[in-house]
Amino acid sequence: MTTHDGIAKGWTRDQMAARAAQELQDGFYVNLGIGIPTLVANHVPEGMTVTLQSENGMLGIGPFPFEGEEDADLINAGKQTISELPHSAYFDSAQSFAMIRGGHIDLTVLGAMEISETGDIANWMIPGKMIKGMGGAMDLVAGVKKIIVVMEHCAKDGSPKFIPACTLPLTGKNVVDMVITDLAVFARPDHNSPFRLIEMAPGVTAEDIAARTTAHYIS
Amino acid sequence: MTTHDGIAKGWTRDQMAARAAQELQDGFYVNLGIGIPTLVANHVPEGMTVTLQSENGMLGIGPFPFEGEEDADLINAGKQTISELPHSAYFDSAQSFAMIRGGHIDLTVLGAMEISETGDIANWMIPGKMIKGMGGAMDLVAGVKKIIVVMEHCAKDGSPKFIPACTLPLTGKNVVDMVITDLAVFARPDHNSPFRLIEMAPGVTAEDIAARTTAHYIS
Amino acid sequence: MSKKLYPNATAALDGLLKNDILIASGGFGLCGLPERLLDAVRESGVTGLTFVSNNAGIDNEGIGKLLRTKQVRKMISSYVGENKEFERQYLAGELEVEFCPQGTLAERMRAGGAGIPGFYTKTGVGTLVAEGKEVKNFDDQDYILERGIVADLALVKAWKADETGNVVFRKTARNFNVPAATCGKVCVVEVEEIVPAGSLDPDSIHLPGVYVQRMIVGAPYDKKIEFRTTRSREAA
Amino acid sequence: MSKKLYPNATAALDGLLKNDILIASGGFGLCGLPERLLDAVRESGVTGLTFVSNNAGIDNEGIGKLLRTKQVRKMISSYVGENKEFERQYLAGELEVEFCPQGTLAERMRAGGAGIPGFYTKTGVGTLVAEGKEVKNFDDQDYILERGIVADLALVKAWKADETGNVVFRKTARNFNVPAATCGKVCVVEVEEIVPAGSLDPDSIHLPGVYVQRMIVGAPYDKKIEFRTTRSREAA
Repeated sequence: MTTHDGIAKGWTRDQMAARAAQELQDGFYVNLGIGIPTLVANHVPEGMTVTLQSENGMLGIGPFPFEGEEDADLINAGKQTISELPHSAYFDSAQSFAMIRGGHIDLTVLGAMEISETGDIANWMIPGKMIKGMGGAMDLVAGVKKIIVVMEHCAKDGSPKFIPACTLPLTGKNVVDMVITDLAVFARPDHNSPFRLIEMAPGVTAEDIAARTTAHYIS
Repeated sequence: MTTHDGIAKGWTRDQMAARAAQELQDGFYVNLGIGIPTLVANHVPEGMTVTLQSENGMLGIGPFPFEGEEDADLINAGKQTISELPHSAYFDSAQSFAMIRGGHIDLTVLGAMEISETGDIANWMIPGKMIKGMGGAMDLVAGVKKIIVVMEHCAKDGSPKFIPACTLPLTGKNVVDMVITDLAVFARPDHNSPFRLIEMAPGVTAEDIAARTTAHYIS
Repeated sequence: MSKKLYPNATAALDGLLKNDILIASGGFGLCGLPERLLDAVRESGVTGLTFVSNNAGIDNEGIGKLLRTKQVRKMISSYVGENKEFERQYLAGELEVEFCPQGTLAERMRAGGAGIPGFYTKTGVGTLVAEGKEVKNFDDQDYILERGIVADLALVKAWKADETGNVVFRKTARNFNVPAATCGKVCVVEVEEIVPAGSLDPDSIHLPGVYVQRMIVGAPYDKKIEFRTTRSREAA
Repeated sequence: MSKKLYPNATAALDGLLKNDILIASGGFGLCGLPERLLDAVRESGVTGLTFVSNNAGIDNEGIGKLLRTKQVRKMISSYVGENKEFERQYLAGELEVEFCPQGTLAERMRAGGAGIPGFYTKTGVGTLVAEGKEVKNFDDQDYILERGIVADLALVKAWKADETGNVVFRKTARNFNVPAATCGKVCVVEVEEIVPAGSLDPDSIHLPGVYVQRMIVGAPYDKKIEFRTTRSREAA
């Protein structure tokens, strides 16, 4: 779908979400960010139980409500109306982030503007532009056990987003475990190790990735 | 009742509790220690609403249960069976002490082994004797808005308990607001002021107090 | 009837509002927002307010209304999107903003209410949020010191309260209302319904009465939804 | 049926017990004590244990049983009265004890579970408890630094759980069970009853399922009372 100067192929947004969903395990408690990460919920493998956390105070996010059943008291962190499930539980914001900060959430999937080769992430502010705030992103990247970033491989102007060092203000330092782009997947086993290129979208070559990535990684 | 070498009179335990109860105000949330402080609950003035907190996780302590209605899941901080009231609320120990430490409890009444003239209190250990622990006493004296101590004026050997400086390990430093003994009441308006002798039991003279008190106080 | 219950929001705030005070407000977006109380703050005309609140309302809702009337000097928030007047004042330097990560913000309120003046967290280490803050190493990892917040006044929206001030919230409208309530020197709660003592399960009280000094019934509420997302019945 | 449910306490602790680990236990006196799990720890024979628990049980109940078998190396507690074997071992220097104020203990567990390695409190300032601890002044008042506790294993007694591990407690049996549960790297809960998902009110869950890794049904319980105090009906 996406065309990166000459590469005809690449994963769609939905395929990127499906790839992130491969990291789910049965029994996981997961927090999904806004945008592509939200689509991960559609790809939970059959028979696997995954419980979604919403940082505004809920475990067990259900699907969007049926028309006419929207409840103003039941929203997700993106302020969208949602529904509850039989095993849902509500709690306050302090408890919600105690859960996140304390390492009780297994996995979070979120978007980013830049990722550095040492796992830094920038996704909350662009100097000179209106700052909206970091919301819960800094808490999530600091506290959740495994951090997966899903983003386009290059910015709209074609410049790489997986780079040696972030140029934008950080959301978290040395926190990212896996980067899934429309072209490739990079992962590292721990926060002292470099990222390794572990997968490429069909038709994408290692040279294509190298040409569009300034971060150092193991291939 | 009590005889302090030559003083025929003095308040009974129940009268001391009644005196402490005069410090209650309508709407107060109160934590009562074990022993004489517990008796304060019997002296809440008619028409006044006072809610008792139990640091093991309850607001709204009711009276002892009727025989046969004891519930092992419903005890006070002294591990005695109690009952609940229509406005009772239960919570966990972290929440209970958040309430205490955060200054949300208006008043606590507790016993002591020694009180210093600067409001230090010692009531949890005697060097050389088996230490049972401070329980919640250190949190209560550090966090509750007003601290009232109810104790015998002198120890069993006749030595004063309201003294210049505590000899026993402290429970709290400069925390006590009022001292009620079987002979007298001492109070201070704030923690920078000295204690003042404000009341004496019937038949007790200022000279009697002075002879049995080594703490400096204003008379 | 309840000694804590006031006839309306203005009465419930009587004597509590002054210029330049710090107010903690519950709510996440428009969900669980103490709208009656915020309206009464606006009508009181007090200015120079600092609000500690996860969001800053939207253009004509919540704290957004107080921004229009220029009663707010400073916001301590995690996210302030969706608010044009906010943006204008912020860019013009008329409004001071302290951005605080959402979890740190919730914990700072909870800490203030729990008598904890400071705590250490990993959140924000190595970012702009850490600037000027003490860094301490525990077990080979760096943490920053964040301060507890004690507010002069807490404004809270709840579902039901009993006459003695025991409070319950409904679904995700609980959010920041509990930490906000506990960090206020005085806490005023607006509820949808007051019920007799004994009507609420004592095992299920979200905010015990000790934290609640004053209450009003704010009903009827016309609760607003920021982003209405649904699925169609056919798809099910 | 529930993936978290185990047939008995021994099965639920399989693979989790090792010598010298740190175990957080809920309970206040005999109230809300995880007795089935503590019995299984005793039967496992592991030694050198450190227990963080408000109390140390009484002579033949709770952790008291593990003291008899000398499986406990250290207690972190606020109050250890009413236990002769404890007293003997403590005075003989066989048992290490760290006394911690009750509120500080509860907050240390809560903090450990909430990713907070340290916090400041007024409790214990100027006392033996402050010895060796960092003192910091905030707003003209001294506070001491206390450390969050993360336990290798948390043992919890609850009332009901649904199949997914959402848990509710009954009356004052909640006590230290919630902070203990949250501070465990692994948390095992014994309950009186497992109910189907959907049976518990989602607004009234005391411990959400994310904190619970394993469960057993420990019923029937013969709950013991430490001090039976009553009033007679005639007096009422």
